[in-house]
Amino acid sequence: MKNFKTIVLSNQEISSGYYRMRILAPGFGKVGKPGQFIMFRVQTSLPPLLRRPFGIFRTGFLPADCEGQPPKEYLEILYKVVGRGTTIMSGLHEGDRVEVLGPLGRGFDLGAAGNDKILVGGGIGLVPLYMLAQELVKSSRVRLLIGGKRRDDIIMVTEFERLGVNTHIATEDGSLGEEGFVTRVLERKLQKYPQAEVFACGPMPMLEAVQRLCAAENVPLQVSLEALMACGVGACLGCVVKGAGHSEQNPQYLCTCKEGPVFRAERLDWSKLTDEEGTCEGCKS
Amino acid sequence: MKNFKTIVLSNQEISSGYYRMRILAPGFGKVGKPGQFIMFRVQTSLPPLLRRPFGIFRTGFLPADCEGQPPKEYLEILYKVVGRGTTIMSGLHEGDRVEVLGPLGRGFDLGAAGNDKILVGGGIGLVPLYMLAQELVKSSRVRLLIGGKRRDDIIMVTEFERLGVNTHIATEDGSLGEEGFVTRVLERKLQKYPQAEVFACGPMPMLEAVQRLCAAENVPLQVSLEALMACGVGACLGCVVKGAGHSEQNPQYLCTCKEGPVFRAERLDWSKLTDEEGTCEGCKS
Amino acid sequence: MKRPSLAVNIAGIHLKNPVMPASGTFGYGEEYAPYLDLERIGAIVTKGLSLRPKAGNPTPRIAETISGMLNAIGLQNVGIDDFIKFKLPFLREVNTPVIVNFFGNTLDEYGEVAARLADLPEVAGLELNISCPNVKQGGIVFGTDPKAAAEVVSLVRSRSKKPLIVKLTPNVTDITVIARAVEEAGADALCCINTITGMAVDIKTRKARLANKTGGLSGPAIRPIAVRMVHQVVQAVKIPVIGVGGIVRPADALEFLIVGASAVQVGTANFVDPAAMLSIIEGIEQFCIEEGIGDIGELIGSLQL
Amino acid sequence: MKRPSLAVNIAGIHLKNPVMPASGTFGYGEEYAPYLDLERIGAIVTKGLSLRPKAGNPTPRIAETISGMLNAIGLQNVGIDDFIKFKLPFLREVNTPVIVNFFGNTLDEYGEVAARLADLPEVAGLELNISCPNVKQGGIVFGTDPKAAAEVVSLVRSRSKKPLIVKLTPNVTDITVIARAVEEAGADALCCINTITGMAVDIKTRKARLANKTGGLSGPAIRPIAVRMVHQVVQAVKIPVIGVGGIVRPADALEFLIVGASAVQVGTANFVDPAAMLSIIEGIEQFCIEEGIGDIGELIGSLQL
Ligand SMILES: Cc1cc2nc3c(=O)[nH]c(=O)nc-3n(C[C@H](O)[C@H](O)[C@H](O)COP(=O)(O)OP(=O)(O)OC[C@H]3O[C@@H](n4cnc5c(N)ncnc54)[C@H](O)[C@@H]3O)c2cc1C
Ligand SMILES: Cc1cc2nc3c(=O)[nH]c(=O)nc-3n(C[C@H](O)[C@H](O)[C@H](O)COP(=O)(O)OP(=O)(O)OC[C@H]3O[C@@H](n4cnc5c(N)ncnc54)[C@H](O)[C@@H]3O)c2cc1C
Ligand SMILES: Cc1cc2nc3c(=O)[nH]c(=O)nc-3n(C[C@H](O)[C@H](O)[C@H](O)COP(=O)(O)O)c2cc1C
Ligand SMILES: Cc1cc2nc3c(=O)[nH]c(=O)nc-3n(C[C@H](O)[C@H](O)[C@H](O)COP(=O)(O)O)c2cc1C
Ligand code: FES
Ligand code: FES
Repeated sequence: MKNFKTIVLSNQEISSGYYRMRILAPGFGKVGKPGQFIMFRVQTSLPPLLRRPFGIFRTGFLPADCEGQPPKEYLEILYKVVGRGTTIMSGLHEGDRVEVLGPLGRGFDLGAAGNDKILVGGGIGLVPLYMLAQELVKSSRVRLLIGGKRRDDIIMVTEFERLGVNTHIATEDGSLGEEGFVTRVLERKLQKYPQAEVFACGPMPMLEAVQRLCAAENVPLQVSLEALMACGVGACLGCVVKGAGHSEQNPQYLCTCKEGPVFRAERLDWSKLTDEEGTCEGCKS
Repeated sequence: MKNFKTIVLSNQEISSGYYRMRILAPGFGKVGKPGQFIMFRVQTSLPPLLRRPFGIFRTGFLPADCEGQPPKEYLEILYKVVGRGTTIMSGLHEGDRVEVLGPLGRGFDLGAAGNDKILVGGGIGLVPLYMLAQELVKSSRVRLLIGGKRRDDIIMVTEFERLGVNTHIATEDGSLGEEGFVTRVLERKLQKYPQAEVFACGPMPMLEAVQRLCAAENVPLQVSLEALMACGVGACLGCVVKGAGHSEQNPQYLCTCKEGPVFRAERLDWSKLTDEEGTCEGCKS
Repeated sequence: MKRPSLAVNIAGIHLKNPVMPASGTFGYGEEYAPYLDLERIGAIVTKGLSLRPKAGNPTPRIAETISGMLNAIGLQNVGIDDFIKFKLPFLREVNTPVIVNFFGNTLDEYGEVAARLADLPEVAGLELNISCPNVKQGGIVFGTDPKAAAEVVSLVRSRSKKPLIVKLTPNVTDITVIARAVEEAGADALCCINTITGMAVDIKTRKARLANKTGGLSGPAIRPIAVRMVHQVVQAVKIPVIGVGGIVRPADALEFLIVGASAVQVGTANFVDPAAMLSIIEGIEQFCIEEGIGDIGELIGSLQL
Repeated sequence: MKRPSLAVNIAGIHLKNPVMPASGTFGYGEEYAPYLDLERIGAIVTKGLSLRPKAGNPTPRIAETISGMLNAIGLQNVGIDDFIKFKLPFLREVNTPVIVNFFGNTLDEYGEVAARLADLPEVAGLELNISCPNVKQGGIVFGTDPKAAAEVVSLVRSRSKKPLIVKLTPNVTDITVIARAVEEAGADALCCINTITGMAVDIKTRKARLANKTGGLSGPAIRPIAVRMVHQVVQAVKIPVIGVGGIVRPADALEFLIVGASAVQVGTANFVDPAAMLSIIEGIEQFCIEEGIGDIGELIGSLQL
């Protein structure tokens, strides 16, 4: 956990609107765990004001270019251009100066070796699953179920397959893989592998559906959540979600940045997780 | 007078901290007059919020690159990096999208043909004098007195000499030309050419000294002023200077952007031009 | 697809669309005529006028801040006589309603100016400025005290039958108190917000960056504050509210309309882009088309609770 | 060259330099320990504490705005008991004064919390929050009414001998009225400003971007307003004033010191750069060296008129 000023090594569009950025990050691989994230910022650019959270896609080493020098370590993020910050990011080039705070948060627990592992990723939600798969394949069979709206949203399939992961694709418009929601695929797999453990990351409606399926089948589930974040380190309390047993009298707010972004499903209050309405004693303005 | 979105053609450092930017500007040459300025902005970049005023250094045509196509017209500005806006500008490259509002304001009156013309420029104050010299050399002998702190502040001398202008340099540290203030040179020249007309642009203390000398010798003087500007078109009233005869009862504020930036010296209230203190009836907070 | 109707009616003034300049940022209209077609905007709002010409403040009068600017122009203006003589003839030829912003240095002067403007057919409406932070006597005291605000509005109301918009200051504890007082005193519409008092310091010279020391903060920086206040005022009064403060992009104007502003004013953004109002009008229209809104009225006040 | 002395004394609390975090942006200190040496900053200011743990507001609680952010955290905190049990032991080991920010939902609760903190040796001083815009009952009413403000300050004063800093809200017509009332009631120092109430709207969903609808605006956008208010308050009272609002760079902090703040707090900037306070401290030191200032006291209030 530290904040370091560094530079972009490369920044490429890998699918329409999806970018992969490689950032120089000495020492990062030793500390980063699957499911952790960074808070990213372009140095010297005030707007956008706040840093942006991104999952760590992977870390690695550049080939050493001169004898004697230790190989350079990098980290990679994968991001989708959605707003102001990511638009600015998409314009960055090799050598541009950026700032990385991380690795942050709690990553995935690898679960019991040998059990079937089912990874469910929607769109950019694949990101935190890559390093997870890297670890899991060492001792388990790993299946990755990938969902997305259209063909363009399905990224990084080959990368996962190269790890030895079995992949299944579903798109809502049927333009790649099976037509429909990825949760339909999950339903079938859970029938087939009742001993499986599930790891999911993606949009909230997908996670909710995954949670319902896993709860019904009594299958352990870990989810990686997204939340609006200002600090990333547990200081601002902007990123909270409701924990199991939450009530006004007995508040159980959990920081997504510090206690997450990966949570065991049973730690969360699924009935209210996306309930944005609520009220609170003092503030009914 | 219009606002147009265009692109940078080139942007080069010509002396330490001084840049020359060429901007695509179809039709600009026909309307721009010596002494006018533009309000410049980098497209899509909010900060800095306000546009920045820059004198028009020169306009010209790129060599036509294909048969039949009319040659492309450009305008050039010369700027010194002093703060946030100019720092951002210094990082612009060919093809970057910018916005230009102009040409704005009143330029120089060319005076009587045949009379000796003395141009006095301090540092970046040379900018509006270039197009003026281009015109004046057609019918008068033109002398340019260039002042600056150090050698690095003396720019564009060859460009002026190529026009047939006689140049004299003074630097405060003596690192180029004569040592001391440029006004010392002016003093001598005024003795020698009592029929001269003077045109000056540069820092306020220099302009004040020039004004005193010209007033003493009864020599016509036009000065180009700088002022903080928000709109550049006479709407915000942020850029005013006090005109001759100004008083609280009979306010004679002149807009630098609209009634200037070039003023005949006698139109201005030199006693109060740089008096930032003042008070006003309603506002003594 | 049918073009959505953007027309709104503010206090009896018919506007072809809800976008107009904010007083003091658009001169007397003619300054911007070379850069945008004045007949495409909803209304023209003049620089604040007073009975006699006003010199304004010493310089420097403006300072850029982060995403904003400070100004202490001090309400420099040509005065009502010269306005009628030299500025109005130009505006007469433009087929867009003219709203005259004005102020007085005393209560009497407020009434006097209103009376002078009462019979001019070229003037579609009055915008009463009781909120300029840069002129103490004739401004802020009226705008921060509900009693004084009501008094000046009543007086002006009695001197002119023109549609009367009252422009409120944000520099108050509870803007709804002033809003209600002014509504009761006879205002036909409200305009919020004027600038927020601010200050910036040059750390090298250790002097305030404005000769007047403090000035009014405007620009994108203040938008969330303006949106909040417009939202509050809309809930508090029945008369229409014009939203202003930090509007640069179409989305910014839409925020104000959604919380309930019947129209918007664009100020500092005119300096940044003289054609900003046109992009905003086009953007609003585009948004209506995308969202299937046939009449801007459906959008106004459509905030989901 | 001798290093300039940056030490200041606020209400009897000795600070090695005038830079500390703003409450609510630095957790309970430990959150930022991995990123900056807590012993290099002037003081540690905790998240606002209440008698009992507080759940805070529903989400979304934050929204980025232009050069600022809105928050409606709703003063979520662990409560005084858990603070003493779980947070204070960490702070005890850090050789930097700890200032505890706190609030009550009722007048009694304010007194109660003050009393609970009164005897803790680890607590160097109290920062009384009468200004959070997100909690109505226990916040804004006290902060906007001089009588109520004085009452709560008197009560707290009577329950604790600790140095007492009172944090003021900017959401008032005249901050000097509150400042003087609070000074008279026994405050040892003032801290201004808290956030300014604002609002932002998602134009697609037409919902406020915060579940609480309105929230507090912080960040660079508000700096000119904060500088103005600190300037006003410094003129109005004799006790020291801590300046806060939009400080990101050393120059920003210097503006506040020059208008007369005896120390500064850094809030939102901690999120942008966890080491922001260190750069600010270094920048202030550098500036003193360049300007030949041997003691920061020479800089404080050095505004040229
Ligand atoms: C732990 C975590 C890991 C993430 N990993 C990835 C990843 O690997 N790849 C990727 O493309 N995206 C990821 N996201 C989402 C990513 O942070 C947002 O897409 C990004 O912040 C949008 O920024 P913007 O300026 O382009 O969008 P804007 O909409 O302009 O942003 C406005 C504000 O909202 C916030 N915001 C907007 N969308 C989201 C979101 N979905 N989640 C959190 N904050 C948001 C921004 O950070 C900013 O503060 C992750 C989010 C979290 C919390
Ligand atoms: C009519 C006119 C013509 C000019 N021509 C030239 C030119 O040809 N070349 C050149 O290098 N400079 C010229 N200047 C000055 C130039 O506008 C400033 O140097 C520039 O705006 C500084 O911007 P900044 O963001 O780098 O500085 P900052 O100090 O960060 O700017 C802060 C604010 O102050 C304003 N400002 C700062 N310095 C000046 C100044 N000297 N004059 C006016 N506004 C200022 C900026 O526009 C901005 O609003 C001219 C100014 C005027 C009024
Ligand atoms: C340079 C300048 C001059 C202004 N003059 C006036 C004025 O004369 N009368 C008035 O009511 N408001 C005046 N205002 C306030 C604006 O009309 C508007 O309320 C404010 O700037 C906020 O809008 P903005 O953020 O879009 O600029 C002025 C603002 C600026 C920036
Ligand atoms: C996320 C967040 C939480 C805050 N919580 C508190 C709080 O608990 N108590 C308090 O007095 N101020 C609180 N504040 C206000 C800050 O202490 C500070 O006054 C304000 O943010 C302005 O400073 P800045 O612009 O440097 O952020 C909070 C601000 C933010 C952004
Ligand atoms: S992002 Fe600040 S507490 Fe999680
Ligand atoms: S810059 Fe606006 S009036 Fe001159």
